[in-house]
Amino acid sequence: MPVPSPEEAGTLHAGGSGGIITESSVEATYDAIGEGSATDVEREVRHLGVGFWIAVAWLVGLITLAILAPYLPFIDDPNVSQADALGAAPSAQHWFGGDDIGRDVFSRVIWGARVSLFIGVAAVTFGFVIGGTLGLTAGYFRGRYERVIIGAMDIMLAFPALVLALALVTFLSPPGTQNASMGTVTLVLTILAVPSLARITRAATLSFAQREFVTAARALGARNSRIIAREILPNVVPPMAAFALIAIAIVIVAEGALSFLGLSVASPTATWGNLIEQGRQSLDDTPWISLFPCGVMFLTLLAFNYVGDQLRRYFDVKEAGL
Amino acid sequence: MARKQVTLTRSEVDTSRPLLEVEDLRTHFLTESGTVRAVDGVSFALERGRTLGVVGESGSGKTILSRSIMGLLPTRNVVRTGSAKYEGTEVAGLAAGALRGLWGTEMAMVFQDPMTSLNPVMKVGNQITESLRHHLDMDKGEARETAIALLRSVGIPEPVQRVKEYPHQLSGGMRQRVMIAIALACGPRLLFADEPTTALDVTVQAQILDLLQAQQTERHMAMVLITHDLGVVAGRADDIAVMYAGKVVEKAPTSVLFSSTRHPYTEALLKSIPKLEHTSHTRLEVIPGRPPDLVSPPDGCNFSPRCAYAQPKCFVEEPVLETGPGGDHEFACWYPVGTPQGAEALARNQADAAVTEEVA
Amino acid sequence: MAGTGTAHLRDPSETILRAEDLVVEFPVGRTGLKVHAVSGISIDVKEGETLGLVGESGCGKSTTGRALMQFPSPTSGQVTFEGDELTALHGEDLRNIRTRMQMIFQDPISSLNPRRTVGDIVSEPLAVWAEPRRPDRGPLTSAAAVVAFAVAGASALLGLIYAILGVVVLTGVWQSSATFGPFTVHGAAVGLFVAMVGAGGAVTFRAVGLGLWRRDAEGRGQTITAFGVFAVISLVVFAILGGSPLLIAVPFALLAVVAGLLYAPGGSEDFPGLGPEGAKLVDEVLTSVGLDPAVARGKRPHEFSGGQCQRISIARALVLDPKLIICDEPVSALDVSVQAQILNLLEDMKARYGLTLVFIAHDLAVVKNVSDRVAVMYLGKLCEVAPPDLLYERAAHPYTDALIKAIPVPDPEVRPDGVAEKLQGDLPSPVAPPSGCRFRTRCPKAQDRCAEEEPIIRAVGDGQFVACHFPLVDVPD
Amino acid sequence: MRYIGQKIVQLVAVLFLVTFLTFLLLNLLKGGPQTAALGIGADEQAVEQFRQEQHLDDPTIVRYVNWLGNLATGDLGDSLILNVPVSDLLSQRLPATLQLMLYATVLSLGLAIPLGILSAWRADSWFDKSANTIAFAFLSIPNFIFGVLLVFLFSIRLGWLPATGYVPFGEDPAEHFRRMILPTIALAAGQVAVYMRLLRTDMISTLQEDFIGVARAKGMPTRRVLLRHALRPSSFSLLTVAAISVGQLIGGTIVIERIFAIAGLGSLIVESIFTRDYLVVQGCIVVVAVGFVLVNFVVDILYAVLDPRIRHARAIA
Repeated sequence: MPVPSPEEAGTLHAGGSGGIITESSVEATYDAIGEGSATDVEREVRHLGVGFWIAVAWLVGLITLAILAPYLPFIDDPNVSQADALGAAPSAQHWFGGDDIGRDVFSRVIWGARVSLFIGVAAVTFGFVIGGTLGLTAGYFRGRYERVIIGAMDIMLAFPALVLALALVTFLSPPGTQNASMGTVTLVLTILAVPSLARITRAATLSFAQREFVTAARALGARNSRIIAREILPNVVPPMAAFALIAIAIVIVAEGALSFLGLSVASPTATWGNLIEQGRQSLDDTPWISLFPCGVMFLTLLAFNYVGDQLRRYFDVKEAGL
Repeated sequence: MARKQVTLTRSEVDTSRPLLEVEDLRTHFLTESGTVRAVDGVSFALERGRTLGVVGESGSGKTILSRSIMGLLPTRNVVRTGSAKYEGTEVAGLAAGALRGLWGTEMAMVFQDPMTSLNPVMKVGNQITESLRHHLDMDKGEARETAIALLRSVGIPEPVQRVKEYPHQLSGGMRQRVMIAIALACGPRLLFADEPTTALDVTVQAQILDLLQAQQTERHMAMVLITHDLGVVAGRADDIAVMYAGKVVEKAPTSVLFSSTRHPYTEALLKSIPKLEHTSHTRLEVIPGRPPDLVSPPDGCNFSPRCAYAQPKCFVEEPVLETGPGGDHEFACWYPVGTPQGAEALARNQADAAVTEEVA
Repeated sequence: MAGTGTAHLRDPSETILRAEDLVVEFPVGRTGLKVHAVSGISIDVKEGETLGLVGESGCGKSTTGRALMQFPSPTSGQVTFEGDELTALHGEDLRNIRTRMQMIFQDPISSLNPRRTVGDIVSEPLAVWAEPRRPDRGPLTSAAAVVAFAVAGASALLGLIYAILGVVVLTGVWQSSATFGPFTVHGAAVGLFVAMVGAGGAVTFRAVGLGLWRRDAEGRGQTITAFGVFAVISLVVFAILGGSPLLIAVPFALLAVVAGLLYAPGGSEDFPGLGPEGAKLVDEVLTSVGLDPAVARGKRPHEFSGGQCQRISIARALVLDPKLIICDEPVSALDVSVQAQILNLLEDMKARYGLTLVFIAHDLAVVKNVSDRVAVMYLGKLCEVAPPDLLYERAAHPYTDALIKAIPVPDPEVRPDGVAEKLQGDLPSPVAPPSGCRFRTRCPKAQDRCAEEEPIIRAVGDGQFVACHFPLVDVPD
Repeated sequence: MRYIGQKIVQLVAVLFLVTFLTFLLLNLLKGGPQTAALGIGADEQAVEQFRQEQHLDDPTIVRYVNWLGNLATGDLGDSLILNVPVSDLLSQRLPATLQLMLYATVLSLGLAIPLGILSAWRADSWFDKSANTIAFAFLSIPNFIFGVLLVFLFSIRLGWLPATGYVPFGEDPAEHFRRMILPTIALAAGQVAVYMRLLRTDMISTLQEDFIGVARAKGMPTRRVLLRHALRPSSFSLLTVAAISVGQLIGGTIVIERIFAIAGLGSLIVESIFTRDYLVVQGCIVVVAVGFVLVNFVVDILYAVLDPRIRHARAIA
């Protein structure tokens, strides 16, 4: 072909095709989080590995503790000051020590997990219901519909996410207070998650919608609804489920940043972000107030990222096995 | 990385010996599902200026064979044994760093797909001149002139313009010509052409094969022409080696191979190709089944499960590649085609098949 | 060459498929330029005949094949199949043609869904057509059923979300319930209940519609009993909980069930659906393409080789017992030894199922082997149409001749360099094709006239037609 | 050229859209600026007067057009709370943030490119595995945690570097950099990991391309194969992501500026959102949007520089 095929140039990296956000941006971020190369694919495929199960165990453990927190005897009331915990270093009594007004840091971390995990799971679930549907239909039906959807998503992505979150949370909260309710934070983070989730689902859909088995199904006389349900979804859901875990980690970080800035769920409710922020003031005297929540949050994020990444690779390879 | 490179001084070379001698070369890949015996004991010798056709289906190891000789395979999880001597110097098993001095100047390779073999973001000219400048220490202008001359010699019109263009501005046939120019740039004595025309249309295929042949004659270069198509090598190779499941099963001068085929696989392959001179709806003779799994190949002869001549012995004992009575015709078969044993084996199988059919 | 014209077409009454003056163009990005992929191709196929479409890459043969299937519909031109003008059909009417017209693709792996089993893939056509054809239902009942289904489905989703939030409140993650008034224990229970009823209704509607749930007397009895119980429970819970706006969905869910049961005949009359009959048919077809159904059914495509995958594709196309199959390069991705198996299989299937084939390939020898009539294409135009043996004996078009001579022959006696008049150069761009005859830029016989005037296809012998000003054979007047 | 013209029109359109949406968002949502300016429970008359003075009761669209008109003359309005021109505020606060973002980008690309190339070249080696593990860990540390850890370790425990404060470059370059080290590292850490893993993945797939085999078979030295042949075709997604990361970096600076007490644009945004000083927020958004749009514009041109295919496709268009 003496004339460059525009499709070729376009799909490679459609920076040329002109949006403000370039075509492959979100997909590229996704790739950056979970890389997969043909070389490691061959070997690391079959088993998920010990690390995977350790990460799963951490998550299951944390989720169990978080859900059962009100009922477990060893988790103190996170909002009650205890005399023996006042600025206390970690001990058998107070595993993560106590804060400057005598609240047990361990139980505050666990109660903080309730907030983080709930918001993470809820925002990603709702985000996928909305964004996933938009992305799936955009990637399948293409045409003007796709351009409108993706254009709208790009405009939303053009706002720096944290700035948008700050603005939304502040202005959705009652006047005069900076503290949002959990519902507000979930809503805001859902709104923020939708564009990325839509774009990723669309990318995954596109890669299958152009395969010949879809044409084959159409040749059999299958209707669009059936093709989406039977041919596309079974291929798109596994990688998206894996990505959902990574997305949860991202939402947890966003919630953390908001509450670090004092803009998430109202204090005294414990959140990881406000625990870290509080403890930061007295890092030299009582570092544990800040460092324990830091550690737990880090391990949780690591676990989500790792499990998501491994699952993604696992699904990827099954297919590459062709 | 300062590593010792293999260098050859022309005066030291013993021209009475073959250019390339391959002896019991094996390349195995260690994978999760087991050891893949991609190349499993291949031996041959190639004289200067001659063409060896290597024919096989996908998975027969023909491509791995060429990359293995050149040393272009990754080193991880690859086991290479056996010997490959180029101009008497052992090259098998050497690290890439040591072989780099030979690449381009002594041995070169033309790859299968011209669409992916050229760097998309580099000008065509630079892709040719970089090896000239690196290996032959040419200056910029000299390299450019040489590149233009090379492009002209491979039949590219307006070479002066072309050196400034990018690969995507050229058609498939033109790109393959550029690939050939790149391979020929530093005057190699041995050229591996790995399915050089598979990705091209038939009318362009003929042009490229002619070009390769012309260049080879002109430069007195030896060539290993790898293909899945017996038609491609029929008129162009001096000798042909037929590969099946990592092994050479038959090797002979081209005319001998076609006139007195000995291995049942070669015969079956020839018969299964639809031919233009046959009237339409001529029933094709098929090779039943599929190529063997290279991780756990069948006992005995690899081809036995699909072979029309197979006898009990074939399923147990593996035949080795041996020179037949003709002198230069080698084949690995217990019941070769065109011999009394072969005819007898075939007759027996056909009789058995008839009986089975009757019973059924 | 490469011209237009319809001289080679036969009387419409003799043919089963007829395409006239097909044009397919694609836009090149946003440049305003167009790829002229197919520019005025006319072909026809008789019942039981195999038409071979041959040409090099970029000649538009696959695009033509897809245009016949209306994937996508051609830019202009007409396709008539068994009296139906496909190019004039849309939506459901076009869909109804699909049972009679099938397609096999080049890439055996990409044309099978990697996540479905072979049994699933091959019975998919039956599942698709177990669903009744729309005209079987009145428009009103059909609309009512769809509304009921949609409401049932939506309420299922809504109820589920409601239930999740309710459960969340239950676990106490939300400490201030003030923000979440409706999400209480009560709300969770109601939400869950609505979700169950809604989902039940929606699923039943779909299941009945798909023929998964045969509408025999016994089946209907069971269904009605099951939903009777469901309805009673729903009323009881409704009474206990004191009602909720969401419960409006319940009647719709029940309506969806009833609509499904009443208006969806289980399976259409032509196809057996997914029951034991269907399973038998699938096994039969799998066996006939040379696969052992017992082994193959449960496996996924990646467990098979390319040749076997192509067999599966063929089986899938055969299940509906179509009249016509369009084979788009079905053997190009296969090894030579497997290629012969598939070619023979296609011939066998053609005889067994009384098929008509359009066989598209770039390899003239392959096309010749399977075809009764061959059409040679170049850059979106037809060059020559002839019976294959005649085509080989005396090619009338310089391009056909070059194509034949370029095929490497596995016989060292035929020296390739002995062939005269080899084609030079490459295919011109389909974005800006040459004027007049499109082949002239590479044609050894080209004259000035070829640039000015496009050759029209005309008869040069018994069933042989050529679009060339200077054909290689004598033209009878 | 026509292409660039088209692009500029597109960018201006996006700017309009973004500022208008911000305007709408800031104005439609509850909690007007008077609450912040006058406090809760201010008497109604004062509120009324304030709203009139600030034209808060005009239709949104009228106010937007007014604001745009002023913008054209370089006037972004005055802060409602501080009573100083918004443009003054921005010019005070912007340098620190820009410097921080620039250092972080330089540092992260400077580390990620060589590391990515090396780990792709030696894929699966000991080096690659450890680099990847570390990168994965960095991906999972939010920058506010990393910032806190850095302060804890280097300022509090080791006392090597100051924990807070900003010194302009012009005043004392050495001190400027000393104070910027920790914030820069905190901001860059996550980016390094993202960039490195991205480049590694793309490099690995490029290294498996045929044309790399050709370059090797030509006898080119490894260095040349990696840098001349493989790097450029592998850099597109890196470029794309680096461009969108500008948005993330702005978010990052908000947090980092808070931790290290730097008076930059990020902290200005937070403060003005808190106080509902909407003209300041609006001004910040304009700056951010312009920056974002410019970066994307540059990246778009870079694509064409890096890839001749895009260049030619555009030339045709």
